[in-house]
Amino acid sequence: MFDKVLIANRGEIALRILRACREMGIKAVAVHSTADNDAMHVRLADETICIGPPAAKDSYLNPSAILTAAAIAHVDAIHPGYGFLSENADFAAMVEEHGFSFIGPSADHIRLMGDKIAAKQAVKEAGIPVVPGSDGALADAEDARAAADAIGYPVLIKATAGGGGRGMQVVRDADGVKEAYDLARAEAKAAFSSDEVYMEKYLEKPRHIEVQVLADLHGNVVHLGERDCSLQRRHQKLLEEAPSPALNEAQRQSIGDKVVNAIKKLGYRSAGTVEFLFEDGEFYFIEMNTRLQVEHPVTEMICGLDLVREMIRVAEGKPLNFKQSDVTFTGHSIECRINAENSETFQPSPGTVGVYHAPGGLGVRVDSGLYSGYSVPPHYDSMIAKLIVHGANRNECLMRLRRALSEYVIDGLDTTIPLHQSLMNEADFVNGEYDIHWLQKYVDGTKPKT
Amino acid sequence: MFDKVLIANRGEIALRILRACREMGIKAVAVHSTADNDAMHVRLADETICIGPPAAKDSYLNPSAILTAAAIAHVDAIHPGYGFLSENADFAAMVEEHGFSFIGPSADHIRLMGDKIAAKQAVKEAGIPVVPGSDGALADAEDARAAADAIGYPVLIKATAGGGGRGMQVVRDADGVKEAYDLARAEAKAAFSSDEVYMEKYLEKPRHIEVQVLADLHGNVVHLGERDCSLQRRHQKLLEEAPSPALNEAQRQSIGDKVVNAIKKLGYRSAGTVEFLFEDGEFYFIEMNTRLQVEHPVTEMICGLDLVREMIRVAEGKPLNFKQSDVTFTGHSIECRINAENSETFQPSPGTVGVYHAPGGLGVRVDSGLYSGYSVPPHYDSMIAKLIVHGANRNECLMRLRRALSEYVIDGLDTTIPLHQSLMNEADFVNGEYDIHWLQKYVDGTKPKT
Amino acid sequence: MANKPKRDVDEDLVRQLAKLLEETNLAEIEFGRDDWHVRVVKAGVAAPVALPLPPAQPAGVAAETSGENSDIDLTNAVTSPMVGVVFTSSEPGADPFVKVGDQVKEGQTLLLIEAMKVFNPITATRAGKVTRILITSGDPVEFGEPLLILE
Amino acid sequence: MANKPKRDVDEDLVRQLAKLLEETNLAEIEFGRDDWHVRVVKAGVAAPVALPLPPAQPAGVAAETSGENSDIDLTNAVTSPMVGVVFTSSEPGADPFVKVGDQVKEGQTLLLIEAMKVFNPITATRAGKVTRILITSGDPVEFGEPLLILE
Repeated sequence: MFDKVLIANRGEIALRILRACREMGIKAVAVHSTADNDAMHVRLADETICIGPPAAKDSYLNPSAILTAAAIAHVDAIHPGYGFLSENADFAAMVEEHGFSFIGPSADHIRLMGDKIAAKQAVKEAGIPVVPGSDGALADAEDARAAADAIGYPVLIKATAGGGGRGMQVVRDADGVKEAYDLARAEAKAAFSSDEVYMEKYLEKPRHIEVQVLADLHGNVVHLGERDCSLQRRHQKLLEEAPSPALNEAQRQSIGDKVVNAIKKLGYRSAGTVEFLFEDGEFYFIEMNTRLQVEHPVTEMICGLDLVREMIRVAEGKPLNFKQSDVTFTGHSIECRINAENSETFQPSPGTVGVYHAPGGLGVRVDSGLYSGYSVPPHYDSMIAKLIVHGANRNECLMRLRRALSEYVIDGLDTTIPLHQSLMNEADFVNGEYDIHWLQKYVDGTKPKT
Repeated sequence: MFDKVLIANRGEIALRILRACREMGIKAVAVHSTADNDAMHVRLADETICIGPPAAKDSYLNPSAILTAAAIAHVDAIHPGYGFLSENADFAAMVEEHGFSFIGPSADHIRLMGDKIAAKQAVKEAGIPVVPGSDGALADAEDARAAADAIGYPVLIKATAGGGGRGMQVVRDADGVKEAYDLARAEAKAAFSSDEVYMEKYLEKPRHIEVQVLADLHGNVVHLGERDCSLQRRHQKLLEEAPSPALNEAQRQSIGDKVVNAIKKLGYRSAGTVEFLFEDGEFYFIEMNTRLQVEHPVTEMICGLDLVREMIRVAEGKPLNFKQSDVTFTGHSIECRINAENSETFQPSPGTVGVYHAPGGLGVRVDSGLYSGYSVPPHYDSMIAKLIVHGANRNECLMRLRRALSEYVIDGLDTTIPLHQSLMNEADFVNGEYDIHWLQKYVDGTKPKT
Repeated sequence: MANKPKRDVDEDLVRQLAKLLEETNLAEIEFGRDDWHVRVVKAGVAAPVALPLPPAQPAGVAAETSGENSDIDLTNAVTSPMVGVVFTSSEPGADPFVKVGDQVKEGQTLLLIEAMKVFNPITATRAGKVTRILITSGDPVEFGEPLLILE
Repeated sequence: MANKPKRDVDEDLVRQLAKLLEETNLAEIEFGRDDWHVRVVKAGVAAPVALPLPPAQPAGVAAETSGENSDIDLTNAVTSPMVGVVFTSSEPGADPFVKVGDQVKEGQTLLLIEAMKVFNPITATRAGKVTRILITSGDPVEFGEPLLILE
């Protein structure tokens, strides 16, 4: 049992963790930069310690300052939240070396999943589907043709040394293999001084689907279903929902089982997320996030679980008190990320909040440290609030979200609320028909008419 | 299907109904007094009509003004909320006579349940347990003794013409019957000029338990479990929870079945609540409320249903889309009524709200029309907010409630928040061991030490 | 800024304004000159906290009329004592009870308001001259809504 | 604006206005010149947005010290460049680096702050006289916390 936990983060997630601690009877220590003296989680914390100036590298990214604060405050454990040091394996190791519990996975698992090539290999061996590709470099056009036939069209020929889209060729059928192979090699040679190329399956309109897992120290692993996070702009998620409108029950169970088995094999502990691209009924591993995620609340809403509480319990050494068969999914949930940004130009809009009034009522949850008179500091991420809505089904959820967005008042700043409101009127979104490119095209104004 | 609904109420319940309308795609018309020009539900309504001056009798209790507004706005239906005209059978009849749907039960059922003697007779015949008593007046001491033996001790001898506790005698055993009978008659004679007395079972420490029902126009009736509303001060509920800490599953099912059967026999429609006193495992009917209740959200939280939506659907003529066997209860929920009153003197505290900040996060729901700068008018009920919390079990719920109460900021007014906070530290409350007298003794400072 | 900035404060003016505030029960007085401007704020209007919510949704009856009348001095307005539908004459096609310019006596019927099929005469509570009629026969009106100006 | 902008604060003017506010019970007085304008606001009316939350909970390190030092002029304070534990001498029982009244040179060690088992010397960035020491050896200190006054 922990008596006191240090929250090594800021913003809404620090408040989220603080609330979980409160509800477990655990004292919460807020460490903060000088820019966050007036932050909500700092105001509400049992103890606060200023650990540095606004620059994150000198405060929230400073392991020494955080561990010194942990020692001074005599905490039992540290929750890293997301971002900052949450996926820093060295920090996780230091935390444990200094005698504190790290509320997250082991340093080894963080390190493994931080190495994208090793991670892919590890999960593949553990039975998780990855993007099919050639085994290493393609020897010649014949080899390429054989690989493409085996993988199935369309495929992508990519420079081994490549990046940024250069040296990449999409091949749609067998006839095109040779030409594309030659072209890719020539481009690769010109761009990277190496004509070595390899092949991967090409996904045209994938969705981003991720599976939430929870594992304890006693070998118990459950999955909590999936989240659909396909609505992204510049690889930043903007809106997430659970369950995915694109998955059926068989697919959900199948990928869930595979993930649970793999996580067991890997000996992973705590909360984690396995991210996939999903196209034509198939899942392709992208990466594993070894931490709590921004969008974890949608899973909480449909599972009736408190993920932060579960992470803390696992770190305390307690076994999960439910089995996979106890996990049921009720209704539908959507999270809107509300950023201090202009909803058209996406220009950041830090500043002082004027009137603040959060929506309330049935099925509405707001995770935010905002309050009237609070100054959003310009030094950190622009996400200032998460509006999470639950409904008995996706339609009820959408209607409730529309209602809640219309009640939300955040004066003094530009926010992404208008963008979310306009999304609610888009047929593609309402019908759940979107892929990872949809939002980018939508905000660029290049979305094809539906 | 309704296109437009008139909300014949004010305050949080008007906002509650407005939100349900919004989420169903129904336009909401707010009718309001001049004192509520700036009320939240008026600001958010699709249409607003001022129907009178602040005095309720000239506005919210004025059927003519409300029906005229309904005609002008061309609404399909009227939701009466609770209080005001919600249990006025004549109003319900007028609504229907003017061609609008009344979102509630029939005028006949309202009238029946409004007559406390007829109501008791009707529900008794329909199989609902009532307080056992003598059949009418007691002829003499012998008759009293026989009745008491049949009912079981303790019993209460009451003046038929009585009230206010006069002419009432508690009898604890057979030996005391004659003396008490004579005394009660003498007192009754002196106080009411009639020495007629009758007998009822005496309940010493009952709890207030009420069963929520929902019935459609097609004969389908379900119960949604019970609420424990024993915490009352001057017969005003202050905090409600569901499920009751005092009931076991068999009792819940048994009373639920009896209520459902009775409601079917009575041909009742819409939402309704059957209120009981509960002592030593037995239920005794008090009355039936033929309307939505203040504390309905705790039922919504554990059932995952939207009661206002269901009321509207029923009024539209739709059948309930779930059966009794589909109703499941998940976790525990508590509602705190937050009144604009001093938490010690209970002096009303209308005035202007300064800073307003509602709690957020997992499992927290706030139903309130408050906002920074809003003036609470002195003309109406002092309840300004409902804080409703849900947790996986009662303990988690209590911890979350404690956390949420500590986050709630309502400046400028005295509220009952401090009283709720102190309740959280009372062993009796935490253990769920309280009856309908507990809170009154607690606020009077006369609660026996535990 | 000039060489020798003058920062005289006209104390008498302040006192005078303070007295004026007290007298008028205003909350703010602002003045100007050269592109002359003036600003007065009524007490109790400038709420302690800025107006917290988006303006009310397009309100049915209210919105339709309040816009039109927003510039009119309503000091001498006769307001509706009930919600209903207003009529300017006893029956369609009949002459209106009053026209702009009419001098009316106390007790004289000005308009009818129909509520629940009952026609309620709106009578003048004092003598005066009808300077403006703010509604059109058949309009729905709210409680407290200005109907006509009687000066 | 003139060649050499003067930014003197006219204290007398401020006092005069403060007194005037007191006398008139106003909340704001504003004045102008060149396109002359004046603005007075009555007390209890303005306050754009009040302080929105209750004061922070009893804060661990912060609360312990800030209370004690709240009346001290911290203009010339040497503040902690890191979170850690402060020591006034090189080892227990040894003489302190500095005492109240000491004249110190730039670069002279004033205190040690231990963070992660490393002892970091806090040195004077300028010469001066130690007029007050705000911490006790062994105290935990936050980033930015005043340690001593160097005048």
